Amino acid sequence: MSTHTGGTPEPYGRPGAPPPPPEPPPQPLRESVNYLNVSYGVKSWLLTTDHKRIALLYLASITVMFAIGGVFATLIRLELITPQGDMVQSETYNKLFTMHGVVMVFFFLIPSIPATLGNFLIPIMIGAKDLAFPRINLLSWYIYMLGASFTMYAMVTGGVDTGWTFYVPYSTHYSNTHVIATGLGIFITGFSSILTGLNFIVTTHKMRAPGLTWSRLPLFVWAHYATSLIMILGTPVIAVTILMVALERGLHLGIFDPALGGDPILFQHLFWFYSHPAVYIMILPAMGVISELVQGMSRKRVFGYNFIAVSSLAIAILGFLVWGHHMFVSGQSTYAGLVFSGLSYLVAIPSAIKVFNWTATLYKASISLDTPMLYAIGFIGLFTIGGLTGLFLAALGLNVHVTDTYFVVAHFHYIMVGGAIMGYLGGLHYWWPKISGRLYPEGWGRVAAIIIFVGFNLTFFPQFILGYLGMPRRYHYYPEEFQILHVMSSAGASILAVGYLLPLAYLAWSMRYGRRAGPNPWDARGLEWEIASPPPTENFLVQPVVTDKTYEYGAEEDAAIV
Amino acid sequence: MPEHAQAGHAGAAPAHDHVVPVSTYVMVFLALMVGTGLTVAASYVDLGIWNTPVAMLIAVTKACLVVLFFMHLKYSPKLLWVWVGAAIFFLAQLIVGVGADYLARVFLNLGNPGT
Amino acid sequence: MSSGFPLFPAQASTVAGRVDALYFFLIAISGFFSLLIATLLVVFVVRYRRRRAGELPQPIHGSLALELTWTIIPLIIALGTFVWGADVFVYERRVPPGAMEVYVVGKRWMWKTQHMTGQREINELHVPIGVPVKLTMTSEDVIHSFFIPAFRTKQDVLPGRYSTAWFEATTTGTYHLFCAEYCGTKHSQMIGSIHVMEPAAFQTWLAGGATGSPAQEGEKLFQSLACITCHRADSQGRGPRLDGLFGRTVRLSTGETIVADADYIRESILNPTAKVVEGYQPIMPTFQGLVSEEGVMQLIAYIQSLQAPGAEVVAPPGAGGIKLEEGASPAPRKPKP
Amino acid sequence: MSSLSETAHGPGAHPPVLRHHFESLLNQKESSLLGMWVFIAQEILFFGGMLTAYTIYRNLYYEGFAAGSHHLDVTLGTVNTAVLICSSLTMALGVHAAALGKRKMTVLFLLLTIALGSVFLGIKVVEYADKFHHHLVPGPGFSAESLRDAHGQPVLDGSDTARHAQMFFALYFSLTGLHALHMIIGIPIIAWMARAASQGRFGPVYYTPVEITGLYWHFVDIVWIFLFPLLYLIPHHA
Repeated sequence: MSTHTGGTPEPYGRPGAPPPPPEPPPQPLRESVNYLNVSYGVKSWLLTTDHKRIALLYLASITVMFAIGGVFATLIRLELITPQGDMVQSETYNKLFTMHGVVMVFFFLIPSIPATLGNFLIPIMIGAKDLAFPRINLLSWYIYMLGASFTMYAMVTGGVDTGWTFYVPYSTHYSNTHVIATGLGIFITGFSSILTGLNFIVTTHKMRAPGLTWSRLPLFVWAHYATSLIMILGTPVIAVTILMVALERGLHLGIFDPALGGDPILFQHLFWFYSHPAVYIMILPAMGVISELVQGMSRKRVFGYNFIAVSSLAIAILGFLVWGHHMFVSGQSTYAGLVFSGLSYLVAIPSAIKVFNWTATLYKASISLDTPMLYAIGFIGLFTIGGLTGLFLAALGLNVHVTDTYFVVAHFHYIMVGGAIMGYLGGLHYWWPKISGRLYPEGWGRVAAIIIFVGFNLTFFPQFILGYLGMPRRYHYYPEEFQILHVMSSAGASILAVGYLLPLAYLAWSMRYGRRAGPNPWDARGLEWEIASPPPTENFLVQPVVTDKTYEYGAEEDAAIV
Repeated sequence: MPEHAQAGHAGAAPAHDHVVPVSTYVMVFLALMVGTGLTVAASYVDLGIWNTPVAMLIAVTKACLVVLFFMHLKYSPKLLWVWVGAAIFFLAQLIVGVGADYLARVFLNLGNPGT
Repeated sequence: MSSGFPLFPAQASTVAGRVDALYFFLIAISGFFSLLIATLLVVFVVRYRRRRAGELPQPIHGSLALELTWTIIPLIIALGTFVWGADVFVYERRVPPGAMEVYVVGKRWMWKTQHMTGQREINELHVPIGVPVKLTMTSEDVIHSFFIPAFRTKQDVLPGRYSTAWFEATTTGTYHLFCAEYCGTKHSQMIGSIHVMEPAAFQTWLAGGATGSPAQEGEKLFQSLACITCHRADSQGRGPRLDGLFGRTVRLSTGETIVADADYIRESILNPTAKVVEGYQPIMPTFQGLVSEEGVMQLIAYIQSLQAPGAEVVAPPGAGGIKLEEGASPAPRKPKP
Repeated sequence: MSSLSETAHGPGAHPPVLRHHFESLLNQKESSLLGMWVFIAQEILFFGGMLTAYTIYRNLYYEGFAAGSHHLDVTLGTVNTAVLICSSLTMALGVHAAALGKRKMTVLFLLLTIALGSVFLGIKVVEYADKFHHHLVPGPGFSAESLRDAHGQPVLDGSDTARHAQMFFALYFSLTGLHALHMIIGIPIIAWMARAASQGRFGPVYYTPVEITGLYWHFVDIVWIFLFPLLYLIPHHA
């Protein structure tokens, strides 16, 4: 990279440097003006249009929602320790797993990486001052909070018990819980995700630094471009589907009413047309993060850059064609099942390409096992298992037995928790020095990563066995012979909970007490490592010009010159 | 402050902005009105199963007229075409995908190969 | 139920073997690739760990050959799995001719099964081995899903239309029946059992020989007439608790006390407002014409069998109230020739 | 719109309308247009979801939908389509005038567009009133005796055709209601543009907001171009 930007205090004092002259007392470390200390007060945060501050606003609200979803998960796991379900009533249990699903899917997983790391890094990574529409970016956060408040209202005043999938006719005619309020919450939050996607697309097209061609874009930006494509073209379909459910519940506009002739399978088609691409909204940003982590931590250009970039787009587009594999036994015709099963196998290929490319990047690399790398390796391992179990579910004959059982629960938790959340935490640690200007405690980071990895596997691997034994999903009571596996899973869940609390603690601690971080603590390549940490409000004091390929670490002999 | 004088390149009217003559607008308007009349008339003619496709064809041509001329897509960079095309492709995918299931299950009654 | 701590479901139907074969094939594939990736990760991380601070590795940009290999090979494996899965699926969906027909009606929180020979069962299904059984299913309210893990068969049951599924049991025994599509509060209690019997034993069962004792029949009627919704085992029901009622003295709302004998119970069924127990509302509907004399006797026998509270209930837990076809009086089982 | 107190950044005075993070007015305009078109792509899918449901049900329950559709007043529908196309024309001319900096013409055309839009909504209110009058609003109060099936006989309540007609009206109200909602959102935005135009905010250099409002309005018109034949013109015989 060509330009030097912004003087910042050297993090590691040069041992041999001459001591400063004594007369003028050495100036206290004058802190450069950055986006955090440029202004203070509630108004400066709530009315900010700086993409970095909005990213932190999202980070705070995302963490709160993750905590709420986590509480529900803990209650579910506690409940399932005993076959008779002694802790809560059946109604309450149904509300627990529904709210766990709704909060985790719509309020944590979908916005997590795009809204926090994406908002923070995309403008910096492409050399722009800010996103294309800063005010729309703030509006998107307010819309997210409005949607969240609707759902919290519904949750506090009685919850909803339809499952996060809102299947009709239960959600329209038989559930007497807050379906409309929760639906409205999701409808509104959907627009926050649409606006974020819109912002990313226009920024990536129009605001790249001179010289930054598409083939030089960081893979993080590629992944978010593909994610934004899905956000834009998928979210409206679920918005209109939930609107139709609300219209039917509220105004008797019987679109899905079997008594009139409405078809519940049509609802499932419309619902899964969005909800399958939605799982790619959750995993693609994590893949972008992992591509950055793997190259940053092994200080080597990613193996097969073009293949990884194109496979992100391939996943986004193919992801729209396969939704029927959620409905093989739902009464969908056999022929549609055959078509969707075949297409589902095609969408598995780009994911496989990515995993192989990441692993190949590590060949002959210089790997430092810091926390982000632990998360990256955890991600690759767990995402591989998650993806391969997807092949089980896509096989028609096998799907008949394993769908709607704990096998599915284990599969998507391996992808969501093992993949998306590992990626999110890895990215959070990797860019934490850039976001907060502070270094997190490395030791604690590694301990937390290992605890999360162990806890996760103990929680969800037994569920594969449970699933094949036939334990159905969303069961409050279950036959006695499944109890031992459930107890193992609950034990793992407690370890996982501890693992998740640790980063919350030491990252917050590091905000105030962590050692100051220099512009490039990992000595990685990328525009974000060229500016100070935390970066000034305009990111770049001088417009950077990109001359060479991304992640160009150069060979050993060049190092001498630098 | 004499804005125009200092604006330099950045301020000049964006080069690509092609000002469409009013006559084009009026021509497109008339075409749309004719289209509306046509589609209403066509609905009274019994074309068997071809009624709906004809109505849709007319509607699509009217929509194209509006998009190309009224919304200036004809003079806009190719990127916008890509996004409009993507939206239409995914909408078509939705309708075809869902329609295929109903086609096989209800109309051709191929629900289960054995029954 | 299999005792101990099972790790693999029983294989009790013809399709189970095929499904498990595909399952083991996929486990092998996944095991291989997971181990491959895991070992590569560990080896690379250990072998190429960073030794010096400023170390810069050799840049390798990629190789088309390698990319093609790990695109083509997964593609071939994927399509092969797809074809195998599709083959098993078509077998699962093609009902063999001459299958024994069973009607299944899913109603919120119970399964009502009916054989062609008239036997009606709740949350139970008796089938012979070696005979393909075709299930024609529909739902009275929301979507349910008829799932028998041991047979590896599952089919959603939709309101407003018929879904079909079939299986052919191969080993005798009793197997779980679950509802696999979320259907509300007691979704987890909408369970039952499939009794697979030798053909001879099935015939005797079919011929009514193995019909339950009057108490058992009464218990079924108790459910089918939805008595359970008010007369619940716990005390929150709107009707009085019936455990240990028979022979006990009961205080009525008019203040007098009578012994709860057969006549009192019979009258309370056919003309409920005649004698209302103290502290309860006279809201019980009359069952005159809804239950035959034999039915009343069976109900009384059932109530008689309810000893002290908490007695072991014969039927599987949580079978809620049930109504047979609207209006049809619950014809007591007439033994068929 | 953008305040005149924009601080000057980087080389050369900053034209007041250029947001600080864009490097040129052309770039800002292209970004705004791309943003609007991506929003329209999303709206296509939004209406598309409901239209998918309509397409499936119309093919499944053709008689009920035909009976329901024949109750709709085709002349009112046609007039409404013409009104909306006129409003599209006036909108396009408004954008044209703004591009040429003719302030009075811009305001005139924008107000004309608002007027035509209001006429459209007025006609919609008339049609809705007719449905309420004939008890054709889905729900417990729905009754189909005012409907005629393909052979001219009255539709008996509780018959399949009546139930499917109720679904037709459920989708009719949902689709036209959603479309009307989009117009109700559009009209104030055009009014805001008209006010800004009257203050001379737009000229050949900067008229992007008017153009974006135009894109939105033309999209709403296109949705109606599809809704009209689908809802009103179900063939009388097929």
